Amino acid sequence: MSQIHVKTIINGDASEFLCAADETLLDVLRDRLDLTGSKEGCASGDCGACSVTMDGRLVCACLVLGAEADGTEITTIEGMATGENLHPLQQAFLDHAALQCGICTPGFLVAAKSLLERNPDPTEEETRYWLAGNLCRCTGYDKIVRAVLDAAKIMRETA
Amino acid sequence: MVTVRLWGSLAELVDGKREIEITATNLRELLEGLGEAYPALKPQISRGVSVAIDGRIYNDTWATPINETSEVVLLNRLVGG
Amino acid sequence: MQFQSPLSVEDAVAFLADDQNARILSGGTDLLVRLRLGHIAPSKIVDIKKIEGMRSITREDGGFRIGAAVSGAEMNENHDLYLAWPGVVEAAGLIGSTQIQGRATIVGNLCNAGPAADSVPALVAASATARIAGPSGVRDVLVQDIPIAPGQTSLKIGELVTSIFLPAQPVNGSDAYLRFIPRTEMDIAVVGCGVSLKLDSAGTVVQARVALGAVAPTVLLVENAAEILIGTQLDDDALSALAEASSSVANPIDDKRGTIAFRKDVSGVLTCRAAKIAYSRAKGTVK
Amino acid sequence: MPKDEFTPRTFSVVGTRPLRPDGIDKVTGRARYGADISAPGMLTGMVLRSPHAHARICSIDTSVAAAMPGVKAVITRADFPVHPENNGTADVLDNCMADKKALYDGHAVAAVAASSRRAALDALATIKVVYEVLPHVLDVDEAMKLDAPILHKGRKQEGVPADVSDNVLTRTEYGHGDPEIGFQMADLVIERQFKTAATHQGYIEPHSCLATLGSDGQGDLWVCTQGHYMARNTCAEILGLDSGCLRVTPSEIGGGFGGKTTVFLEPTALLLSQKSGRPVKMTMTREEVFRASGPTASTSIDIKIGMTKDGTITAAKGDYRYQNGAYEAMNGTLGAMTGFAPYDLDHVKTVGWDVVTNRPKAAAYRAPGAPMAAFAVESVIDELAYKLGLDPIEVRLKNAAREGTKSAYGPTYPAIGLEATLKAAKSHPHWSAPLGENQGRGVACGFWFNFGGDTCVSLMVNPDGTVSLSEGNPDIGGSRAAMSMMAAEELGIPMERVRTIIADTAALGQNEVTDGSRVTFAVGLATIKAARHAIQIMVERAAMTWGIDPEAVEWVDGAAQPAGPNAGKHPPMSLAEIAAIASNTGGPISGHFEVNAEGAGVSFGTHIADTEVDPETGAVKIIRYTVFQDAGKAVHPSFVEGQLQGGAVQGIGWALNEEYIYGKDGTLQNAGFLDYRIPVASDLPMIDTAILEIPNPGHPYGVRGVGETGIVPPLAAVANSVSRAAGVRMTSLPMSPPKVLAALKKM
Repeated sequence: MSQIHVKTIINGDASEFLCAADETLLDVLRDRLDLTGSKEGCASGDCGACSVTMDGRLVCACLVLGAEADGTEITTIEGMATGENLHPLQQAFLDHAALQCGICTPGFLVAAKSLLERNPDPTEEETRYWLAGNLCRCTGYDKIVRAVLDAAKIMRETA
Repeated sequence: MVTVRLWGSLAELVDGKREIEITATNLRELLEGLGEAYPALKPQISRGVSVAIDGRIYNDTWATPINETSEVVLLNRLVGG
Repeated sequence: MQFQSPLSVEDAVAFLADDQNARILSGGTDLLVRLRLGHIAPSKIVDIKKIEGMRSITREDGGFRIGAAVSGAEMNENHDLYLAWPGVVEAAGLIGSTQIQGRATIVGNLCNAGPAADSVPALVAASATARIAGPSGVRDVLVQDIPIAPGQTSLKIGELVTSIFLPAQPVNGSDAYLRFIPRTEMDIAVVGCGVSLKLDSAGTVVQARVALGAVAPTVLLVENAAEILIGTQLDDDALSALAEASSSVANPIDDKRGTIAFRKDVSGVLTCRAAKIAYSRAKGTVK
Repeated sequence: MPKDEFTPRTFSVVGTRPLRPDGIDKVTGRARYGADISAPGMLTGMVLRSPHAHARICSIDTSVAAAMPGVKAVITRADFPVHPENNGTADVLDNCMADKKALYDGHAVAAVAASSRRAALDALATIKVVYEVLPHVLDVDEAMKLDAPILHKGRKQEGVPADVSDNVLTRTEYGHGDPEIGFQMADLVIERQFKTAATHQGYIEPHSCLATLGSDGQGDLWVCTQGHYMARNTCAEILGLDSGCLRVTPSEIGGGFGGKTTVFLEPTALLLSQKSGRPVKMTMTREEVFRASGPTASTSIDIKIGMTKDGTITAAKGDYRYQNGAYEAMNGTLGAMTGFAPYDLDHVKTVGWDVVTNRPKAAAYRAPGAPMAAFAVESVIDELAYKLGLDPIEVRLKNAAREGTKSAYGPTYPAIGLEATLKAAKSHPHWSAPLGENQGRGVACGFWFNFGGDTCVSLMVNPDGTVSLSEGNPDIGGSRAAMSMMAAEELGIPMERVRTIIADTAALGQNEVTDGSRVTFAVGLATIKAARHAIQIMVERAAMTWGIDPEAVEWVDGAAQPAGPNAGKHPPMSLAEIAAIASNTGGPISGHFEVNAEGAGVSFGTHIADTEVDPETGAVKIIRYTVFQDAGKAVHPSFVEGQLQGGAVQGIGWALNEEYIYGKDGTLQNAGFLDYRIPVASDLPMIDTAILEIPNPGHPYGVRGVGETGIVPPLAAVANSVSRAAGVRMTSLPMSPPKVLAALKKM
């Protein structure tokens, strides 16, 4: 099977890789580029643990082929903090104890960031529906939703 | 002598006795004494039991003291998640 | 397996005609799942997203032409489209999570030919047509004629759907789509219902189309819905007759998602609820 | 008599809400879970699984696979070197790799290690297994019948009667008094049968490990597990290795809930590594997780309770029939022990049955066996209260177990917190809030034992006055933070000065699995004792420095200071000061503590659920939910709240939509998150919590385990709420919309 040459920008850095036609973007991120922050919880788009943005659009990396990433811009959890400065959402997740085991956390953060970029002042209901594709089995979502709403408030106040 | 309370299906193995008496001052003596005095209980004891002593549950610690007035209850060996 | 991303419809048709084991990739939200589970082993993946027009929504004859690679999220962000066909947009918007919405397309939803596809009853109620390109040229067919059995379409070898056309929404016309799922999100429809209505200026129904999903091998048009609704203002008698008609036309199966009895009952319930929403939208009381 | 450990005190660190020390790694994606690590030369291991629910394995031909390019090892059960003597371990091995029979859809029959996932998949496709398909049985009541297909012969334990099939492995009876006398005294007796479906723990991280094993028996295993010592001991026993030669390092763990208290892939990965001479990584797909790991029991339960007009329970009987999948487990026994545990009963008898069926081997799931029992018992109590026109909380208060109550499973309770949770629920605004149309309110209690077990902690005082703490239990919900807090509290230094790590199996002695809500209790106890050990050494060093007797030195606010006027006048020596001169006063300072922490306190909770039922579709919406639970002492209240919220939501999922669905052929129909419907964010309201603190006498700070009890009441609380909203008693879980609508139509 011949490999496909793909050029992308990942977290702001130009990135090139070779991949097979059936490799997903998630496979590429985790196994070829060592970006293991995106998690594989289901490989079917049902859990959201591999959430990334592709050209600004929230997607599951497990449902994108590596080859499709050619010419796109990808952002993963690894691109969320700026140096040692956490994104307000990351800080809010810590402040609210919005994670227990933490496996779903990268996906929630990427998805929540995408929400706040489109809707800086979401209601609780809007937040819950936006995040319905991100499964968490530890928290019951309570503290996650509170953290997102609180981060939104902080971001509005400091914007 | 210590009075040991058995669960229902264990009692069936010792002629229906729900309580049996045994000489023991700690958990080790209790478990060994039970097996010797009542061989029918041995298979369950070797599979494992928990012992409630005065309302608290013990599994293994041989030296756990037992008084004559202690309430001693045999339980299935407990597991958790 | 090969990966191709043609830049023209002609090239895409050529790839597909050339290789019967080729698969079209648009949003990929079904294709990649089946690929991963080993349910399919295509020899070629043809990504159509780089073909011009595939990712755009354009006005045409007062209606809308929606490219085959337009995602649910992109439909939802098109305000004019939503105003004209809120039911279709909402149906597309119900397919999967926010993440799925970023990729999934109504053409993919249609061409997978799943009985429970959310957008299909809404498109059928809206009298939408699909434009098909193939080795022998381009043709337009009604959406309801595309799925012929679970997983099977009327498309011929080498053909692909390049766009969906939603006709102009008449004055005093609107639509609605509702589905039933056990959770609030992330499920496949147990019953889906699309309703499209046109009223006269007095609020009396003059045109009606009702379609059901997930209650038969393919999307069902409730044939006598028009007969029941036309001439009424959706009074209680009309609604109960509609519910009855909808429940009796439903021909579902028992499976992991619901029982026959449940699906028949809920078909009637959802049809009435969707009809009421479409009615108030058409009357202009709800936008 | 066990001695009380608890002494009342004020806390400066315990009870606060500091940020978790592993937090930044987890919010930046740096934290390394099971599948996040690679090794040079690593192969991918994959498993071939039975497509049949029950089949004799006639032959397995792996020759084509073994010869394929990129394939470095192929194994079947014949390659496993030993047959473990211990029945439990033999079952674990058989579950990891089938022997003569495949016992469920998804049972492993062969495995390969290859240079890529694709090569491994292609190799699996060439393995030819000849099966003789046998009749299968999935339902517990069916499996108990004498003419049922039999999974194992000769495993019936003493006490199991002859009139049930060999699938029944155990029958256990608990109780006291004579229920038949008690029922005579009742004004109303209700007897009902209940059913619950099998559910899965649903952790988001699939099982994963990376194994290296040499021909000399020296090995390393990186694995996501609730117990790396368990993984080491089990793998060593299965593979005939010296456990000391196998070092197991736990990854960060992406959820477990009991499902990661055993091994599935690990022995196979080690064996593949040994055969191939290369590191082997194995990760389950989500489909494999559902088909081959951890569900809990499905059940069929009969409950009969008698009550007088004033709400006194006069007698109670329960028959708890649980299927545990293809191997022995004790969920039914635990159901029989826990169902009536919240109540003070004169006449009670419960029988538990543990039965095997052609389903995956049940793994523990958060308070194993208890939620289903509570669903059945609490439903009947609710119905009695409803029919007698009594307040359901008052009825429970009237019958509540308290200190001195002889429990339904035998022992007499010490101080317990059930009454406190009921009183808190009764006075909470939720209980008196108005309800709307089609809405109902349900309440239920729950009980769980909690455990302790083998525990080791080492606490090192570093030269700069910081502290390194090693513990041996994977951190599943913030336990590193809790340990740092307890060590800091005891040492009198800021929490940030204590860093806790999870040590590998070679760095610390044996530790029991992270289960039974034991970690904050048992590891906390050992942490406090290890800190006290270090303090004792630091006191000696200060005494030596001052030239006084160690008995004349005490530890106050993080410093040694002379105790009393006779000790002489010396300025206090802080921990950092003592640490700085450790080399001069005898060498490095560390404390440690090893214990089998037994005598953990039992735990109770009460939940209130409000639901709204759509009368036309049977859809149920959770409107409001509040949890009341006794935590003994909440070390980090946010994490305790998180445990209560998470437990409640898992229970809500169990109550409403989660279930293992099988086809007629015995194959699992919903092995994925699409159709195995765990609650999503939009399904739920906020989950309110009220933490009560009734100190556990068995812990120095009064800490009680909190992890499991939270899943016990919700099945019943939601069912009682739905039953009241719908006006019809729901007796079968999940209360999926088709079931609720069918019940409404029958009214």
